[in-house]
Amino acid sequence: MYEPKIIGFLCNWCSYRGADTAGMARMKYPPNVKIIRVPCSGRISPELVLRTFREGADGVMVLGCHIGDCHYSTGNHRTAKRMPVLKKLLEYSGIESERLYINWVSAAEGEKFATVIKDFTEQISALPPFVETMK
Amino acid sequence: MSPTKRPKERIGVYVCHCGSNIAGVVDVAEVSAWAGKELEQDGVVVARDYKFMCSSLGQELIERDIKEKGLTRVVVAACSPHLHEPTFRAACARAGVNPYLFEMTNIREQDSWVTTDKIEATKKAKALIAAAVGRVAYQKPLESLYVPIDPNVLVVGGGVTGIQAALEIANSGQHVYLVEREPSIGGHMAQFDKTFPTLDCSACILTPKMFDAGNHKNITLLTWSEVEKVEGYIGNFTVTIRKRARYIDESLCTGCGVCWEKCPKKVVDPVFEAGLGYRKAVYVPFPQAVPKYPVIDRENCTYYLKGTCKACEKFCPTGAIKFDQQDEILTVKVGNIILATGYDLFDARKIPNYGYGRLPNVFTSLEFERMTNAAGPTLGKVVLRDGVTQPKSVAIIHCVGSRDKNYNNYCSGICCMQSLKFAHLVKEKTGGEVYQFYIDMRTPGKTYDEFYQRIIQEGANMIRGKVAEITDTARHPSEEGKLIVQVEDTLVGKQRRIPVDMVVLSAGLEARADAKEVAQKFGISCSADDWFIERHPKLDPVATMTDGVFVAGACQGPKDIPASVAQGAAAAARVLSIIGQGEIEIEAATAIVDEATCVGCKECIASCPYQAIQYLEDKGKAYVQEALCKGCGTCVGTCLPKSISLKHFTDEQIVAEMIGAMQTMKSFETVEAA
Amino acid sequence: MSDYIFYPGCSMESSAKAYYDSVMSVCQALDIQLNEIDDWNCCGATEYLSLERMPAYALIARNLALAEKQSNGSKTVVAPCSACYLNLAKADHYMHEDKAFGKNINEALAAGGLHYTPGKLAVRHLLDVVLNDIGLEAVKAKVVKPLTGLRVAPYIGCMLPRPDYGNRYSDTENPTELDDLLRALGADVIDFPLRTACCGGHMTQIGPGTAFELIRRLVSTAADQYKADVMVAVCPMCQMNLDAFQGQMNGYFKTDYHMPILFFTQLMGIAFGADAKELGFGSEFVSAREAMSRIGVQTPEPAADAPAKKKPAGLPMPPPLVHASQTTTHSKEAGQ
Amino acid sequence: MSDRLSSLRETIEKILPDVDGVIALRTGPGGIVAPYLFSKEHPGELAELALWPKEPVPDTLKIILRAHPDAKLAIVCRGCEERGIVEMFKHAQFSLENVTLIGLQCDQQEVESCQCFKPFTVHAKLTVGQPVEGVRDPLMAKVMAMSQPEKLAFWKEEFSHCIKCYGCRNICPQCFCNICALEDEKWVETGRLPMPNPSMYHMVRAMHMTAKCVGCHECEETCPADIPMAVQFRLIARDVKEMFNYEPGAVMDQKPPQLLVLEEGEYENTGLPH
Amino acid sequence: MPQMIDERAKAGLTPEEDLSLLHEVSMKTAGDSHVEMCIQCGTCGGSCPAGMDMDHTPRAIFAMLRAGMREAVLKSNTPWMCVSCYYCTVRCPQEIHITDVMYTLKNMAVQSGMVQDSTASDFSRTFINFVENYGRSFEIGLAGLHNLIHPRLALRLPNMAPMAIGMLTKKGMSPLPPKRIKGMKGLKKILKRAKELEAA
Repeated sequence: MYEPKIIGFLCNWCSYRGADTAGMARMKYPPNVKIIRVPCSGRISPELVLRTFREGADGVMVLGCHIGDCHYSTGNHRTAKRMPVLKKLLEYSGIESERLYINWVSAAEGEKFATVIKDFTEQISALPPFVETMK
Repeated sequence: MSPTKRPKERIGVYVCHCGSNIAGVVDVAEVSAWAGKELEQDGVVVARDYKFMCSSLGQELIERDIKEKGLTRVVVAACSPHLHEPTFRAACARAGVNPYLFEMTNIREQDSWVTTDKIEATKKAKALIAAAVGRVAYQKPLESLYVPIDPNVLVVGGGVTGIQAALEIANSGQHVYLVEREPSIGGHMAQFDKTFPTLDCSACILTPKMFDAGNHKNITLLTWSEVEKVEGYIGNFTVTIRKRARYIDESLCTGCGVCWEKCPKKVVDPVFEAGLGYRKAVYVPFPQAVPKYPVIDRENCTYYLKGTCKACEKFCPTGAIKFDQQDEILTVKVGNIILATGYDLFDARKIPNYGYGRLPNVFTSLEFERMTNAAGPTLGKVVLRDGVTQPKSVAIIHCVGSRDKNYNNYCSGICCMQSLKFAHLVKEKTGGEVYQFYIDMRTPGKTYDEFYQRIIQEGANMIRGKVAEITDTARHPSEEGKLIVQVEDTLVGKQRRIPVDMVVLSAGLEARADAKEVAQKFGISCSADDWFIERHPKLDPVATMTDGVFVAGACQGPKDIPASVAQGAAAAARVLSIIGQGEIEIEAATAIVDEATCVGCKECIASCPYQAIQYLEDKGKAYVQEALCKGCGTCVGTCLPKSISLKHFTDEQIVAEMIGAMQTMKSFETVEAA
Repeated sequence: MSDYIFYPGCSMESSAKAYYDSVMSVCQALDIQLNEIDDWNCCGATEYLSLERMPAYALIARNLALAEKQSNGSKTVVAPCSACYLNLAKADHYMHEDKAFGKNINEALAAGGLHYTPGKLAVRHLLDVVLNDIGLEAVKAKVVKPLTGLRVAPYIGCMLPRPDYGNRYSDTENPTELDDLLRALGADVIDFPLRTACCGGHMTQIGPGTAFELIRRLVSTAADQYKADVMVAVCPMCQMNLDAFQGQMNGYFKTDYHMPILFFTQLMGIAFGADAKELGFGSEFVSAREAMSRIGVQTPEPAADAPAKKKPAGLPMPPPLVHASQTTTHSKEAGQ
Repeated sequence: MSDRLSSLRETIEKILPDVDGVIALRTGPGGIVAPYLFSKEHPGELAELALWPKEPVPDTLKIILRAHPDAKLAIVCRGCEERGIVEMFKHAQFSLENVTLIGLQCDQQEVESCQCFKPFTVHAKLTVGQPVEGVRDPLMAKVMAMSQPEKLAFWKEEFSHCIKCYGCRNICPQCFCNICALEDEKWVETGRLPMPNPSMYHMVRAMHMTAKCVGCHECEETCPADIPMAVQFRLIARDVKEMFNYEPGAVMDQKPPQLLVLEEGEYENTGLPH
Repeated sequence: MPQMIDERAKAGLTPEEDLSLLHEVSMKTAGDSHVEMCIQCGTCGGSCPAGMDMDHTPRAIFAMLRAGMREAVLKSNTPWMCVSCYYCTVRCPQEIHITDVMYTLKNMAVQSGMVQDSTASDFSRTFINFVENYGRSFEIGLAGLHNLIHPRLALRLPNMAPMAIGMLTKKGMSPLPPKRIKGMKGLKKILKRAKELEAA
């Protein structure tokens, strides 16, 4: 059993705060995900995700505000359009598309955040290490 | 391994113990020693751990290192940057390092508090610090933008909280727009008869404040109005307000009351009378209404429904009735906004086992408030739904829709005291038997518990148990014709059935039904229960995450009158302190276009949520208007040649941060494999 | 023609034969095709759960596994018995909610060469299917002999609206779905306050005193307070408790109630013009003959109505609450 | 073929007096076919008008319009080239105010050669030849039918032949950036051969082609290693059409979907959680 | 040392290891029971149609679970009086799966042999014996057998016989056991494996 290495890109206003909320409630979840704070999930370009895989990440998460609740009004709409396409590209390239995970977590949803992290870590653990696959 | 040639910087790393909050789980000494050694090649020249980094001593430690060791970059690993980023940015600035050359990483909320395994938590802290160190070398000094503050203030909601806030600001000499959706200000407090625990008359203490707000030279009162749109940012909001047509010419109306006397159409008043009484189709909600002008309820007015009537018009002595009046759209400029939009009562019909809406003699707390009010539908008499019979026994049920995951999980805070007040009023007005059904008695305010003791002394029956059901199905002749309250008396451990004539449900407080929409309009956020979220639950209770927007009173969470008034005044003080500063700093992290590489494809322009990017026709390039840019970076995510970048969140910075974390994780793997 | 997977349950073959016959008759009339699960087994009622958890759920899940295997396009399992319905729904729900538990149950099923994917099937009660898939309009269209004049107490019981995993009912305590259906048949439906009170469950077997009191409450309220002619049940166990034990209850309390307890499908059948005997009439303990004879002759007997409520000039009542679930569709296919 | 050639020549002859020039293919010295600007000054050159092999003419249009923004031009374009011109127009690469499109409909043989899905023009007012049905690249179905490891192995093998000549990017009429992310070490492992797996070069390029690739197959034509890279672009294009109802080059004023807010019903198509 | 335990017992304290009782009940209940969330409000006890006949209300049972009073809980008739009406479950403000917890307590009582009045558990046992051997239940045989085992029940119910006869005559029910299902062998294997898993 290996320890999957996961990078989570979280928007500053909802998801990062959701992670803080989970912390304040002392909810426990696996330590695999390392969080990178960005202003908005719309900031995440496909190139950044691909670069993260290139560094050997086993999974990448992009979490933003719920559609309709974006701090930047509609920044996350672009995320909702870009990331599914990137997932398709992963699929067509023979890379498990579930290695890229997109979801919406609000500042109040500490419990959801913890669940999302638990589930995704579990899901990635079930896959072989990314670098192994690519050998 | 770095994305481009790594800049040579002198970095200091500071690991906070946060007492035992972090140090109890993360081996902070080990982490700082590791950072000093393993991250030396990345530019770390000093790494320390300290009990409380945010304390003045902790800050001084950083400032001293900056000066003595010539640090050019600072990383603090502590709590959430949402808490202390401003603290450390300020410390850096004091010591001469640009605040944007500081980076904070969160090893408390996102590590020590959520990780069980101490070794894993320590490893995670290292990875997060390596990420921050990776990033910080690429950070660039930024200059903050300053904008002047418009001294005008918008207060939304004319309940006791909004009135208090508006008066405080107006008295200081600043101008306030007070917007209220109902025809009169006064809010819920105007509906009550007595207030706990002093039992003084609600109207007697509220009316003078309402009058002051209505006649203040610095207050523009906009009732029967709603905010439609909010644009701009702190210091410079542009607010669009819809002033709904009253169908009354305010310049002619004297508030004499002939129109509502003569109006033949009587309708149930679901708002002020809580559905327990009637009003006319042209009405003021209550006699002391401010302003004094009535409104015509278009949906129920016979003239609008059938085309004839106009009784009000015929009798109006000043010709103030204007059936063709239109809504007005006003645009006002303000620098700060206070939201005091209050609460809704929990809809007790949602609990089928309590029978409200089905069993006539089950009443809600607000109905009971109106019933006990001398100006209410029963002129203050406590009677059954038939309007005449006085109940001989009354059950008062606490926690209706509160402390219940099926409805609202939180404690509504005010119901215990309100219920005790009801018990007193029942005793006073009917002399009948009173039963209080409670789960836990919560009376933490000043002289509140004394009030509780007084009510016990007055002879109220206290039964500890959450009522299971209220039924009119008798099992025994003694129960016939009564409402039976079925409950487990938890102190006895037995099921009891208590027949009464009347039941009062102390319904909980809920966020306004449209709280989410309002929050979105003002750019703030709601908790899972739809209450507005304050900036910090303890240390910043009336500010929000959106600069220039404040919340006060029950829109932020259940509150009684004293707490609401205190918050109204607190929000006013916060606003006045900002106005006093004259200008304010705004976010410096905006997008910028590299004209040399921009190909002018306009994709960024289409993707900007704020229309902040212009197309320069002469150059064929994009251009970011800084004052409009909010710094989301959506354009950066779009741009194919990466000609546009977001200050403080550049690709170099994010990639370096990611690599820092990945490299550290990989190094642990190698060590473990070996 | 709508296709469903059918789980009849043990009672339908024995004590509730009348239910089985009337279900078949009604479904034929409404073009509902019920494909019985081949070789289904008992759901274990509440008894197996009382003794051993894992085997009890494995027993239930065997039926779901068979249904999943045999399902031919349809993803809906229909059960006419509330207890069977709840057990099947519960097994599906917990296997879905608690992944480890679901895995264990599947490990047990694997010993018999079976597997069930939690969430794959929608478990529904026949009443739900009739109301939400077929619809009241289609039911009304089939009525040739309206039940005008028959005062009916609608009795839903416990296990249909509670815990209601799928949110199919308007209310867990006061659902009006059965009322709507009976009203569509032309019956005079009373606003029965105990429509979801307990019938006594297995207490008739193990603690009769408790059970008799619960039966008495139901029967006496329907008979004395609301003057109902018949009571309508949607579950074989409810029907049996109230019907077969009514006599003993009378003996226990020294009362003399004669409240016929019928299945909702029996009344549907009558309204659709089917022959009473084919609908299983005559097999009840408390004879329904007298009550039914009232609508057998075309002139409806003047009901002993409660005096018309005269509205005194009292205080207004709050309007009824509109349930969110009533504005949306109730029918939910599995896998959504 | 000769029919189409002569009717194209007639069409150009007719329009030539009204414009400054017409961009079309010409068989030059040595038999090399290349884009050429025919002008009324040299009408005789039209004898050298050519149809095939196709060359990326949208780029020629851009070069001329950049130098002479006010020039009045006509251009002979096939379906794919027309879509390419529309995309470049959308991205403000030139104005089409003074440009006349002459649509050249491909014949069956050409369609087979390109495996083109839409071998006809839709915007051009003047057209030559009869439109024929497009075909679906059979490789698309083949890739789709592969399992995940098979796909991975397939592309690993294909991309192992890549010599990073950047030919595919250079020939692409939609790659008009001044600088290119594919030359940035941040995104692509520059200067490494054979390519690491997965190939960042080809993945980033495929992402950039989202909502841009018009299916002209110039990249595959030009690739010295015969890598069928356009299959990925076409597969993604199909998804983008399904999710956001967008097809590059099909509608003149429709913006690429990933720039815009979600429209009613689009979110449901993305497969993202609720 | 033993003396000390006696002192503790006298003081009404239970041995510390029994503080795991609550957790044990939680673990043995299907799904997420939330049993540790009880706020002692009494909604369950007030709602219970059989509450009047219980030794302890369900609320009291939750308090006893917390206190680790294993024997008192498992000897109580409370779970056996539960009629599975689910009123408590849907009304519970903490969303505790009370009905399911009652099933768990019955399981534990039977397994530990602490059942005081075996009427109910024997009924369940008789019921499932049919199911385990035939795959189907058998109402009439069940009632008959159950009354044979518990003759005092039959004494309490002199009207039981006419009812059983009614079942045969009115409903045309068969007095013979049900037909065995075809997959009985498979079912037995499934149940055997399930029992092993339960024990694990």
